Amino acid sequence: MTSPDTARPRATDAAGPAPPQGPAPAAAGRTPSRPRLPWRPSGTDAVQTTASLAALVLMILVFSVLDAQFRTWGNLVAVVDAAAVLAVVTVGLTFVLLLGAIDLSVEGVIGACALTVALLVANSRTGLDLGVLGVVATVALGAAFGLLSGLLSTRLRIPSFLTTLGVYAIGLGVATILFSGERPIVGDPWLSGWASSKFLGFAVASWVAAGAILVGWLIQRYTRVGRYAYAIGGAEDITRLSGVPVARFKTAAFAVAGAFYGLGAVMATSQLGSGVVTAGSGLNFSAIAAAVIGGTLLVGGRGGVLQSMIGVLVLTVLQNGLILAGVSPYAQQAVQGVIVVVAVAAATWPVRHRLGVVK
Amino acid sequence: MTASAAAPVLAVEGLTKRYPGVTALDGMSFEVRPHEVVGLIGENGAGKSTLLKSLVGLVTPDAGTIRVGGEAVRLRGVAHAGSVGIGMVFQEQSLVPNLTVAENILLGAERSAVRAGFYRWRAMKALAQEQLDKIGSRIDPGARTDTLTFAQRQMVEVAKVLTIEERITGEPVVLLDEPTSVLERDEIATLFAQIERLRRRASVVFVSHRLDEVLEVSDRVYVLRNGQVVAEVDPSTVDATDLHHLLIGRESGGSHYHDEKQKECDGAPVRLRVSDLSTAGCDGVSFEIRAGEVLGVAGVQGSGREDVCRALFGAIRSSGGRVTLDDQPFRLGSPRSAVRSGVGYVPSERRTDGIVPPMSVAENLSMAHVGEVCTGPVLQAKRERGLVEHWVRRLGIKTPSPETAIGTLSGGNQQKVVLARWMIDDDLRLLILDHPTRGLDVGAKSDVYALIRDLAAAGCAVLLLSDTLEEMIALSHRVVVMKDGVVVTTVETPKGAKPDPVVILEEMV
Amino acid sequence: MSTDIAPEVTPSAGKAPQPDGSSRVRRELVRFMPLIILAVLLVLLSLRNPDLLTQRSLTTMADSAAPLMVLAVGITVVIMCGGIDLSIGALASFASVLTALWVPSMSGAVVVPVVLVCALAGVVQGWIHVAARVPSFIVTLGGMSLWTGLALAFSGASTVAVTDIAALRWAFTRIGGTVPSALVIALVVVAVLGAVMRFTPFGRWVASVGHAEPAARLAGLPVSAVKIAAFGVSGACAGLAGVLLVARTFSGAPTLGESLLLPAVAAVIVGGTAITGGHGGLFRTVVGALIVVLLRTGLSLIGVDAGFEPIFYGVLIIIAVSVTIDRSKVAVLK
Amino acid sequence: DDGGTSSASGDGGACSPEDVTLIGQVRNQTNPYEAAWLSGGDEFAESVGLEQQHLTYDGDSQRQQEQIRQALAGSGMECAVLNVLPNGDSDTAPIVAAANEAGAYLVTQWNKPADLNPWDGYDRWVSHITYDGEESGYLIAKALFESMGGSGGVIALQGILDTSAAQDRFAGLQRALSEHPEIELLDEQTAGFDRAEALNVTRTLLTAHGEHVGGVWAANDDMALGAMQALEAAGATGVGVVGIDAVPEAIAAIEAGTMTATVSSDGPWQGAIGLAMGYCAATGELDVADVANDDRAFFAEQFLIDQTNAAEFAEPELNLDDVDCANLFTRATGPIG
Ligand SMILES: Nc1ncnc2c1ncn2[C@@H]1O[C@H](COP(=O)(O)OP(=O)(O)OP(=O)(O)O)[C@@H](O)[C@H]1O
Ligand SMILES: Nc1ncnc2c1ncn2[C@@H]1O[C@H](COP(=O)(O)OP(=O)(O)OP(=O)(O)O)[C@@H](O)[C@H]1O
Ligand SMILES: O[C@@H]1[C@H](O)[C@H](O)CO[C@H]1O
Ligand SMILES: [Mg+2]
Ligand SMILES: [Mg+2]
Repeated sequence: MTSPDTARPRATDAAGPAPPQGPAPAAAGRTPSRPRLPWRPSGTDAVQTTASLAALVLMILVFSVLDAQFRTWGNLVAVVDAAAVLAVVTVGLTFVLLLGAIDLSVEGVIGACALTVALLVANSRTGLDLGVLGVVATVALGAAFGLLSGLLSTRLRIPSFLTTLGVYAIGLGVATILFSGERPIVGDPWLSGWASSKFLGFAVASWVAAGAILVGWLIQRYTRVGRYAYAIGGAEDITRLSGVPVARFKTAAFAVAGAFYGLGAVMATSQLGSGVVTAGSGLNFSAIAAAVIGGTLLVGGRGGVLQSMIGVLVLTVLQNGLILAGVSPYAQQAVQGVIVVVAVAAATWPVRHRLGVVK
Repeated sequence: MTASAAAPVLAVEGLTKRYPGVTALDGMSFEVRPHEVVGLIGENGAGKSTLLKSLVGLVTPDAGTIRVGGEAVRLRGVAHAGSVGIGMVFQEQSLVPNLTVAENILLGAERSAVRAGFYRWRAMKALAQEQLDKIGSRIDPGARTDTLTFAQRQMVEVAKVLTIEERITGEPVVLLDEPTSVLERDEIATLFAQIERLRRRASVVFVSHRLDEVLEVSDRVYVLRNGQVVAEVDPSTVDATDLHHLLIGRESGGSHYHDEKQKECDGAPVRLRVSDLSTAGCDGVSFEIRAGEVLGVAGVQGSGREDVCRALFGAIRSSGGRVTLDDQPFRLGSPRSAVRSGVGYVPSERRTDGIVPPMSVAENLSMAHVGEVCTGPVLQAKRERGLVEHWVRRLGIKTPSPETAIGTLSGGNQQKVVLARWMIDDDLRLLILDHPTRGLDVGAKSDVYALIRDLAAAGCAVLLLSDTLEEMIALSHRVVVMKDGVVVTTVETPKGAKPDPVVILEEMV
Repeated sequence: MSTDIAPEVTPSAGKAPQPDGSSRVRRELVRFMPLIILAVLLVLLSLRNPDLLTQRSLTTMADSAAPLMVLAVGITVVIMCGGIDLSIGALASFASVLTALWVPSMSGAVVVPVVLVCALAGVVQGWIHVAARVPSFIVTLGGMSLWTGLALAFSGASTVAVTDIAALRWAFTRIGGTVPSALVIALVVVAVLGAVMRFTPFGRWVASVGHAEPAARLAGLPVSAVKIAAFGVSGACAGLAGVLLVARTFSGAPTLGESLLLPAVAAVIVGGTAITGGHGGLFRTVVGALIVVLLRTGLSLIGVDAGFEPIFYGVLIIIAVSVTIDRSKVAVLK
Repeated sequence: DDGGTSSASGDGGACSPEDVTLIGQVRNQTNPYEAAWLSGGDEFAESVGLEQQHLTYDGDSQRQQEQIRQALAGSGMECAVLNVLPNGDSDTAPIVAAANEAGAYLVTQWNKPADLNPWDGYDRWVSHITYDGEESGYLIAKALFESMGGSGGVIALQGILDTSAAQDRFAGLQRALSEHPEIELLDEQTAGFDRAEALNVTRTLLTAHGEHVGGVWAANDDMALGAMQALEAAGATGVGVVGIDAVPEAIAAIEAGTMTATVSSDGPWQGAIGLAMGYCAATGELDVADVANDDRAFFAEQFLIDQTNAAEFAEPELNLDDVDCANLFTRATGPIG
């Protein structure tokens, strides 16, 4: 049972002055006028997103000045193509973060899905050649893993940090079993084409990613799963009070996320050319970081798919730019860390006093 | 209005709910008849909210029955209660801040605005607009809820609960738990008009600590105490004073506002001098408060008076101004530095800004001046217990024990703990009170008034923002009136020569 | 209608809380659940490998858990404040490199400067988080890269061997032949930190900030200082963990402690501290660390096949948490 | 009780064959090389009527050490044989210390700090086996440069920077570069021995250096394969790629002509030989004291694999004769140094 009395703090920044409200018809006579003041307590996520966008632009400008290679069309294509898998994974993760939950299962799920898709399409190990169907099945498997994370979190009532850590391990186990000592080499030209063929200058995979982002945005904007994710992240108890079956929609959001991880695994597999257990290595942290940098904060209910994509670009541009700028591989990691913090801090600095509680 | 003949739409018999150390409902019985407005009054902690929550399935009673339309039901939750026609506006606000107003109004009941799982935003806004029109509100359904004022959000909640009309075919019952405590006069008028309209289709249960309101709007009033109905009265036969008696079960000794305790402070030294204080919401504000003086600040929402309080306490940034405290320069830094200079602050949003709900009464009480219960850096549990028990006794705080989580206390008792938090400081120089009696029952209010008087009499300067002008005028020595971010006038409100509220109201608008 | 006159002041404090018997039993059960689950897991695993229940095996396990305990206890304070510190693994690695580099000149006393440097690193992160209002996740993510980078730079991107390992013997030996010194060190850290949390206002400040930061700020609590201190504690613990790691690895390396970040956070949660802040405790984390280490090492020793080992780990850790966490203390589980 | 005393109680070789416990420990079973290692160990174990216990630590140094200590806390460890792939140089010393204290027989492979040696009082640490990384880096670089006609630009993908494998192999590349002044090293980056990372890094380097890239030198096959995917995606043809490890996919690519060369490191043999050495010592067929220092820390034989001989290496298989107690050190090509 949740009573509204246990509601956590909310909208503490909303106690300020109001936008104008006309006199109510029923209240005759003494209606005080409500002047609009220059400052309105608008959502702090707009601030965060503007900050990240500013950081991205700043970074692009600096690299463009530093390095002539950076500002070429070819490099733009390279950045976009390099961002594709991370983008798809981050779209999925965004739904979990909107809930205020976290997902650490990404690499495990991708591992299991990478092996699955490699074994389902034409490959060097199984006699199967399912093509598109194999891809669809893989995305469904991703969704099933997400469903598992969601069900465990909501039905056993355990923090998602741990359930997804567990599902990560389970996914890794499944991947290892499917691998069984021999990498399946992808022989399906259509799937390989995602990575190697170009369409309008960009790799097919990048267009797949663009489509995935669009779908993600549509889900976020136009479906219950998306809108309720915001509601749950904004105030889970209140959402439950309104009669929304919270657990069911939380679970659904995890499943949606899992489907995107599955698609990410398919894309990674097409790029790598064979089923690799560690196909997702490093992606989990990068995706969380990208989302948070873009303004999809861990507290839930803030940011969104498009905001997260800003973060994806920040990370990808940074990686690309540092290599092109010739920063020594030994120093890259340190420089990258410092730049992320400095960029976000600098962009937030002018508006820091308008931010509510920052955890 | 007499609806007594009709069979009740909602009836409760012998409802009981126990919490560790308290019996919130103690065999409560009451009923609501068709098209009736039922008033519920009672002290803080009398069990009003618990009763209403058990009527929407949020509290599972230990014993007793709930009948809806004559049939006994076991309510499983808000959605279930809604399906049998019971909806509620909660005492603590319950909107999702990061959603639009339209989504909040229709949350969980989107009906035709969501087709095959897909949102139709246009329909969404139109449906929400219908609800807002019912209460004559001009709030934009597309606005994000966290950009609204507290009062506007309250109106959205009312609009939201009215969706119940569309959802059921029978006669709904709408439960309003203190809907007016943060509304202003015009908004209250709108709400009452709405209740009048609503009763044509529904029955209403109305909870408020403002007895005149209850008398104005109700057909019947139940008086609750200690989880039981102690009286049922006909509003046409009683006045607010009678209710007051019934409620606190005793003669109110002296005046409600303890006027007799107001002390002159004309000769006292100036405690706080504010010159040209500016923030985002106020501009060039100057005033002073003497030791022992209660200074009220009047103004409508948006007048900037809350900014003044918050800036003085260091809770928001000020862009300019000089402040002295006892003639020493006083830096507007952080709440921490303000507290260290002997300033205290009672915020208006108690639940989020005033208390740490899961922590104990003792911890909440000693929070700001934990040094009082420490030797060096070491906490002295015994000393703390003694101190807390002293203040619990002195202020009559109703709590099962000092270790009880403060979040489970009634609002009035929570507020007393927050006041005690500052009173334990012997050197308290200035106390800023932002709506200190919001949500308190008449008895608790009276207690708080007495405390404010005592503090002032002991030499503490008090800056007061109040729910009602009457209250402010009664408590203050002077009232500063603010409008559009600047001070427009100062009105003297000395003992024995209190001005009519209209005088101040005219300056405010 | 009753008209009894209530006294002006109601001394209701006399009414002591009377939780009914069954709920008290349940509360105590929840409190000791982490310990119970540890025992159950131990017994279950030892059914497959009886060697696990020998005294030698148990002390080895406790010994293995010591660095993780120290790390996890530090981050518990940050988590109770409502934040997160992702840099602890990297900071422990950095500490290991510093330790290895400084042992030749400082011998065993090296622990002091290393812990101080790491505490300072934590304080800097905390300060940036507080002053610039950058989410702790981002600050410490940046810190993670930076400390790793610095460790790479200081070590010349390689392992720094400690030739005079006797200087650190105190951190990896058996007292009286049985009790692991590292475990004693970890428990002393827990005891000291626990005492500070319990007997000074720091503990309740941390809880207040974690539960309701706006209220804590408006009550004049030193919110920023508390948060910065929490990161300082976390950094110091990472530093100490780094020293412990060097003592058992005989060398420092730029990625030595990296892999301990997630197990440390898992230990905190398994112990029952709320990841959302406010509610938690250090002793719970100690038990959590033991559970995590038992699962990390125990499973490989009962001879489950590759592939199935991570699956068992995942399933068991979820089951463990589902019984150890105290759901009544958290309104909403994220 | 400083290290090494307890082993004095067992005088080497007193174990009866059925009391021997065989333990093989690698990072994980998720790449073909290490999977082959463990199956080689299994094959050997079966040949002596025992079973190999698999330990995997997921590239996590702490976990590796915890596992070893915990395993050695069991009973009967005087007759245990451990064939271990230490995660990094730094992990070898504690593993050696733990094994020595428990009196277990130990063989380590790949990683070891230069100044830690089995003959310095560790009578149960039978041997350390590794491949000359400098040599392998050099061999593949030569093969690459020759395939490029001796001139042009190359990019280098380094392994995990703080491993000696990565550093030695890179040193080999540099030696080859100094012999080929016409070859220009355009850029060097780390891709952490990881296939996906190599893909992304190569993609960026290709935009930076475009047409100038004539070859990719990678410190292992996984990175080489990732680089090949990036080249394919960029439509770059005729760029030579070399790696190390001789994983099946690389061999297949060499046979198909899309990859230039790799260096063998016979996984199944590595998995078996370590167990064999320990087993022979435990059962008394090998007296560790008699083994020459040159055999107690040695470079194992390695072969350059290019299109001419790729077919021979397509299916790495264990030849039990190679791990007979009599042939334990036949692949030693010389002391480490
Ligand atoms: N505060 C809470 N945090 C997390 N879980 C909760 C909370 N309160 C209740 N739950 C649990 O979540 C589960 C489902 O709650 P909810 O009503 O949101 O789900 P639902 O989707 O309606 O479920 P169902 O499909 O069973 O109708 C229940 O098992 C309930 O015990
Ligand atoms: N969840 C809970 N746990 C413990 N005690 C509770 C809980 N909820 C309510 N109580 C106690 O039950 C009693 C009745 O509380 P309730 O909120 O119904 O009072 P109320 O009449 O609504 O008061 P107010 O006018 O202050 O809103 C109080 O003593 C309160 O402390
Ligand atoms: O498998 C790994 C790498 O691929 C590299 O060859 C270095 O060490 C081996 O253990
Ligand atoms: Mg339900
Ligand atoms: Mg109430």
